[in-house]
Amino acid sequence: MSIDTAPSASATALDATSGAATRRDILRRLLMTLGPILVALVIAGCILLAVGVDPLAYYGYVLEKGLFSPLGIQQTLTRMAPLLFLAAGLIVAFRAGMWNLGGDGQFLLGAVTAAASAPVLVEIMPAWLALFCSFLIAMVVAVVWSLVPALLRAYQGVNEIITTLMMTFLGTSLANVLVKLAFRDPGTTVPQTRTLPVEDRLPRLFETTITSGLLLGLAAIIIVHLVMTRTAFGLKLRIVGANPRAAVHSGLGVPGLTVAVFAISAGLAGLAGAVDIIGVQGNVRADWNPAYGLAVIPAVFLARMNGFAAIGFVFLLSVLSIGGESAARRLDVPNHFTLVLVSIVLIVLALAEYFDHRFNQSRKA
Amino acid sequence: KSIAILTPEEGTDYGWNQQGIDAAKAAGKAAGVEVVVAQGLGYGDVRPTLRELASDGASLLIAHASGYNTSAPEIAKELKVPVAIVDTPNGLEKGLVADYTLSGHQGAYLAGRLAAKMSRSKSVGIVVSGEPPSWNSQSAAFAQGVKAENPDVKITYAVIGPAAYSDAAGGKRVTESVIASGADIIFGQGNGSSFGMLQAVETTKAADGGKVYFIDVIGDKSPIDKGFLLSSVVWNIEPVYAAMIADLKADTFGTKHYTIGLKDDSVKLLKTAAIPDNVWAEIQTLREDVISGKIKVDPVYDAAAVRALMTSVAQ
Amino acid sequence: MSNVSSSSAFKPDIVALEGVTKRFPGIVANDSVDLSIRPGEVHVLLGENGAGKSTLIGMLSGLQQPDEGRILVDGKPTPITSPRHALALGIGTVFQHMMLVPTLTVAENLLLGGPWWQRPRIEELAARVAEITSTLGITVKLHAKVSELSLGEQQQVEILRAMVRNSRLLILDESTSMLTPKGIEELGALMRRLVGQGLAIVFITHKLKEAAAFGDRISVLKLGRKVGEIPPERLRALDEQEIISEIVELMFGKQKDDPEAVERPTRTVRTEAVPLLQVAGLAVASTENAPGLTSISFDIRPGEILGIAGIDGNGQKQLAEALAGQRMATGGSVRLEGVAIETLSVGERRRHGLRYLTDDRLGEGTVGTFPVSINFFLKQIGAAPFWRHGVEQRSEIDRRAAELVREYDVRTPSLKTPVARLSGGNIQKVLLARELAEGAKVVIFNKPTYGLDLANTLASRQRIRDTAARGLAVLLISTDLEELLSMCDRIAVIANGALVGTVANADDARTKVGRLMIGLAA
Amino acid sequence: MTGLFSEVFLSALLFGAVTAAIPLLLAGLGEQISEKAGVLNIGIEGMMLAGAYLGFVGAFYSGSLWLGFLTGAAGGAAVALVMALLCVRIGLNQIVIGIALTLGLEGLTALLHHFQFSRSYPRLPAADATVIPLLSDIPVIGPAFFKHHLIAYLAVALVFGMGYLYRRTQLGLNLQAAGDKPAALDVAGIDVIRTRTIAVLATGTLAGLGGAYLANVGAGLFIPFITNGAGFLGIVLAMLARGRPVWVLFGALLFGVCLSLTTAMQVAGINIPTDVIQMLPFLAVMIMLVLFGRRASLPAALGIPYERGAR
Ligand SMILES: Nc1ncnc2c1ncn2[C@@H]1O[C@H](COP(=O)(O)OP(=O)(O)OP(=O)(O)O)[C@@H](O)[C@H]1O
Ligand SMILES: Nc1ncnc2c1ncn2[C@@H]1O[C@H](COP(=O)(O)OP(=O)(O)OP(=O)(O)O)[C@@H](O)[C@H]1O
Ligand SMILES: [Mg+2]
Ligand SMILES: [Mg+2]
Repeated sequence: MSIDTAPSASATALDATSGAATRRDILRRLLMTLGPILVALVIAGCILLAVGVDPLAYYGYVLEKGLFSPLGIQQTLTRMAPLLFLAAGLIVAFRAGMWNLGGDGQFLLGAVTAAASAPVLVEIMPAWLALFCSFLIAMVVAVVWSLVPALLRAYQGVNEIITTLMMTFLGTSLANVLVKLAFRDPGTTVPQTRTLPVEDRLPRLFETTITSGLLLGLAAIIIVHLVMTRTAFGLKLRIVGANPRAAVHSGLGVPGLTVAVFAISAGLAGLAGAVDIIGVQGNVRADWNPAYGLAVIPAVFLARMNGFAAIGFVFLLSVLSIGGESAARRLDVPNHFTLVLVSIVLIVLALAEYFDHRFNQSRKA
Repeated sequence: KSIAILTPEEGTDYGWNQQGIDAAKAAGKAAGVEVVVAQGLGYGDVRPTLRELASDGASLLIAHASGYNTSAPEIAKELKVPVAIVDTPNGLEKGLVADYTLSGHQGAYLAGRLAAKMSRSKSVGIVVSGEPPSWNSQSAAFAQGVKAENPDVKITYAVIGPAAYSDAAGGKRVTESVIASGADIIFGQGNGSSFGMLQAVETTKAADGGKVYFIDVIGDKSPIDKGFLLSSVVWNIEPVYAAMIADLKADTFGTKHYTIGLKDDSVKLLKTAAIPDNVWAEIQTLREDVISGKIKVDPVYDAAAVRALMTSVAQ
Repeated sequence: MSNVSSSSAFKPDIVALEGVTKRFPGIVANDSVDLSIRPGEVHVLLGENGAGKSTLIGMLSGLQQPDEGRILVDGKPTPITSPRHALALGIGTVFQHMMLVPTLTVAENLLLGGPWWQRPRIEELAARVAEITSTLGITVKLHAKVSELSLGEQQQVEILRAMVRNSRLLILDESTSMLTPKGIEELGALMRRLVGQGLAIVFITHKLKEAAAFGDRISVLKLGRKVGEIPPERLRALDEQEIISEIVELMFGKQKDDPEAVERPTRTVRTEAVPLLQVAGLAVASTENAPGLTSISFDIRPGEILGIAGIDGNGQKQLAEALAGQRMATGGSVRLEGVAIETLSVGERRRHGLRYLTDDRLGEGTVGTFPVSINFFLKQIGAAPFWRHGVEQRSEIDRRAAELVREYDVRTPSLKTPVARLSGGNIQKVLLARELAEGAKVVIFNKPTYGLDLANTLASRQRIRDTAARGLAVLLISTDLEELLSMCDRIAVIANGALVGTVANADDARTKVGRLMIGLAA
Repeated sequence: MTGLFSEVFLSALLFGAVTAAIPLLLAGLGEQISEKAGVLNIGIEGMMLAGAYLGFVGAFYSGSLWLGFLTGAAGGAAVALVMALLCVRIGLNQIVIGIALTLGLEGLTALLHHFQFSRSYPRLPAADATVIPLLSDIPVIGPAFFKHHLIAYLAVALVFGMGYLYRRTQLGLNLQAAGDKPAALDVAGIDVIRTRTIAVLATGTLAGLGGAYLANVGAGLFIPFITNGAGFLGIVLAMLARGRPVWVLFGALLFGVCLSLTTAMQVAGINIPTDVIQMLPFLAVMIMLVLFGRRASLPAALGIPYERGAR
């Protein structure tokens, strides 16, 4: 009895058009998130026990060093900035039913061009203008990079999973080539771009080490959320995502919208690269690839492409990565354990969402 | 008080990370300071770890990876904690930033001489998994050593691929190709992938049907050797760290470059049973010449220059 | 509740339902339904959209399990746990929605379900199919990909599949909706032959005449409950008109004559009026799985309903899409109020007053997961007052949506309900509301009553008549000749992508159109 | 140049290309099965890692490569079982679970390696090759293509086996139906969930085998992150192949040849950064897509969990 709607492999089921959530709804959501995380911690704790590490001590450090110590929370918040931009870009793409899996390539190219341009520009113009221009350049480069998959999808119907994956392999190599051959800092033996002086980077918030990139990232994801849920443009994109044939039937310019989706999504990924470089790193080394996309993609799905929920999940990921690193060191667990922890958290959260959904269904019946 | 060392990978690689960690521990023990080890941090952003180690009271942060040489000085200035970084000779800052540009080029030169002496096929190979400066200088010096010993020995230089540090299969594949091109001694550099090179050497016969030998760098892999390890350019970083601690105490931190070399045995060639005693004796003589300056070995850090050198020496 | 079944049993039931109840979130789809299905009988199931017919079928074919009650097969209580189980019990179903794999050939679809390690035994199948088709009088292209077949052909394949599997009980859920009058007649004859061979058939339809003509026993569902059954003895005793009025009484609770036999109102179209829509020489290239159009020309005047008759798959959809701008025309002109619109986009044509009510409600007409309210405005996104400066005005949308729900009698739990959860008829009302909203000048209706129950069909037809009466030009595409005859001023016949003739809807229209459809001169 | 490129060297390069291609081939063939059946298996990198680790462990402790391939395949299948339970049985999001499994296996195998092998770095002896008589005597080609471990030939034979399976067996029809119109398969009496589960398990088995080949034959040892993105390449290969196993073979060989080309050019002294050469296969494919870009023929239900009777 299944009705064959929405032929695109899009996450239609997730897009029941965000209605106004009631307070109880939010509370339940929160519970449905914290509960599973607790379960995941118990499971991961068993692994820790198996290798002879006290899980309570481990989690104590994760919480302390990732969340509750002033230093830890600052680090966590700083790490969020690029992740938020990436998440924002993925939300646009996924809501519109386009699998932009090329975020890492777009991110790196944005990072490299920002790193190449910012140190030059700050010398010839006011810092704020220079940084603005660097952001712009990073964005434009990422957008241009996404044009190939966008146009192929829009006008040739070539599946974008393949093209974006390949463009990300290409982009990673190209970023390296650029660092090594085009933008290399002549002053160092290590192949890397010139370094943007610390004082020219994005200002830090108040007296902390938190980058103001965090605010930009928050702004980006909230704007994206509002545009996707509250505006005509966002609705058009969601229609393209949920039922492309309905979009054609309704007179939407699907090819144009497709290109726009890719441009926005890639542009935000490029900005993610720029905000990481201009806000924190200062330069790009050859072979640098943090591959943030791999963790952000599932987070965006778990957030059901809701911007606010995505902020929460990105925060969680940051806490785990900052606190996990610290805890691993203190307890002499290899740092790789953090990967296992993140994996278990993702799986248990996905399971919890499923059981929550089931429960609701049976309650209504 | 305490010092901390940060490494990108686990300190169990019989190489760069392990040598750094072991040396820091030894130097700390000698000086009576506690050593905090933060390993397996990857090549991403280590600012959080640097800040945390500093806030935990470390009075010296050793950022033991060229990838950390932007972030560590920044944290040093931000928190007024001394850091030591690698591969950045012009980054010194008194009391804050010290550089130790480690280069085993002197040792690699000797390794080249050794290889040229011992190669039956008069053909040797250099396999690297990437081209960071410290490896480049060794590749170049090795080639110079080979040519100085015997200009007729052919050198084959091959890079596995981008970001191939963990590409053990690539290491094996490329090494096998290089052996097929005639080499019977492989000078190999590459973290995880160097185990693939070692495996290739162990499982592939040279053109004459005999053994292929492997010359390693930085660490000492003899505990896991199966009889194919000819030598290694072993680095001992302990004197560097010891000097840093001393300078820290003497308030002269950040005023000098720390290096390693043949002179104090902080770079030395590993003697294995595979090296005949007469050859070893010749190498020891050459070692004296390098120390005394009779033989000059200049480090070449730039990848393009290394490649240029290879082509020019190959013809 | 009437239940006469037990008294007159000659043969034991193949399948019987006892007090079967099935609930879905927020709805009781079947409410303790009793049903007995006997060999040698065509058991017709009737009921409005959403009455629970397909749900009942779903339980018989193993797709769903009853929440309460039990199913007896050959008198033994047998939970039907899966479609495979149902097939093994000899229950073959032709579902309401197409159940063929479009990328496989007909033969491969027919073979689907065999032991996994085997080679598909095409030769064996071909022999078996030849045997069956010769008795049925149909032909199938065994080696054609299903995606290349017309909907009618696909339906034949599905019926054939149930036959190939040696079903004892054949279930046909709205299988006539895609067939031509001739095809329906043939299917009826086929059903007679099959029950003659001792099969049992369950036949679901919305057309009361078919029920009266083909049924041996008729059960009527309403809101999930069985509200009545007409046993064979009684059916044989009544003539068609009597049967229909009895059914209507069961379904709607009031006496009424054949509700479909509506007098064609004599509307007067001013023949001298300037045509609203002028189509000249319209051509569309054929594609892999769709016929093209060649030199289509017609005019429609204000207040006029032009019908397009023809066997399904002869270019009706292409015509509609080419007019609406969804399909590229390769030649010809389309003028709306004298303005050439053939180069305009879908949206621009709509702004000029052209409306297209698609026949594919879920596939392209709506976004199933979006709320009912938004689906009313899919074609007006960004327009005031529902959006201001691109920002959604939720209260404005809800206010207007509530109005439309009331005006068009859309039965929906709420404005927020995802539209796919509505029944087909109610989805159709949403589409009607959307297309007939302010600014319409020319409206194309493509099979507007396909799959709708009687009440919804009548309501939709009245809407269309009202539309024309308001002075709009209407193009009505339908495969249902009765529908066209009851509504149109003129009827054009389409065959192989070309209009083969146009007749005025006078007394002799039926024969003229019929002759055109089978390739004779009018 | 001729001196540089001796016969032995050329055949070693080609041999290396084939050795590098086999894991990609197995991964691509595996992914193809899942995708045909409508499951987008993003977790294949994790399955390969599990296969690489367990394959190595099996071969190392038993001393038998064949046992290693067995344990490797079983390891991949075990991860696939988790994926099948979560994504096929209960319909969780395939991308979330796929990525989570990849991350988890990366961490887990690195962790196990740390505790188990990080002091000893054990290595296997050379894999014994099955030499094909006559063919292996052909100059250059012979040693390059006809002196591999038996499992490599089996992998290539599998290409044709899969082709036969897809086009000539009921199971092939079932797989295609499960990807294109699962409901139709269901009402034909074939359990969609079971069909997809089988497909995912087959994917895991092949990916695990590919990982084991990579570790045991390709590298002769296991180190963390050894697969280095081979699984993602497998996904790309499977999608580009549009359901045709032969194209996976061609694609895998193209990538393998490009890797060897890197070495060849360096040895020839052609001074191009390895990054540029690595871009070649992707560039070639992208250019082909731009020039001949055809509608992708991915299964209609790819990525959509099947639930009987859902609407
Ligand atoms: N899978 C399902 N989930 C939820 N509700 C369902 C499902 N299937 C059917 N329903 C509901 O059950 C009721 C009966 O639907 P059913 O399809 O049986 O009606 P029907 O009599 O076949 O209608 P039609 O004449 O339009 O085919 C409807 O209200 C429908 O909304
Ligand atoms: N997923 C669902 N959840 C809840 N209710 C549903 C769902 N799907 C269908 N329904 C309900 O089922 C009823 C009938 O739906 P259905 O699609 O079967 O209509 P239908 O009678 O088959 O229409 P048609 O004859 O036009 O196909 C509707 O009232 C609708 O509310
Ligand atoms: Mg129905
Ligand atoms: Mg229905």
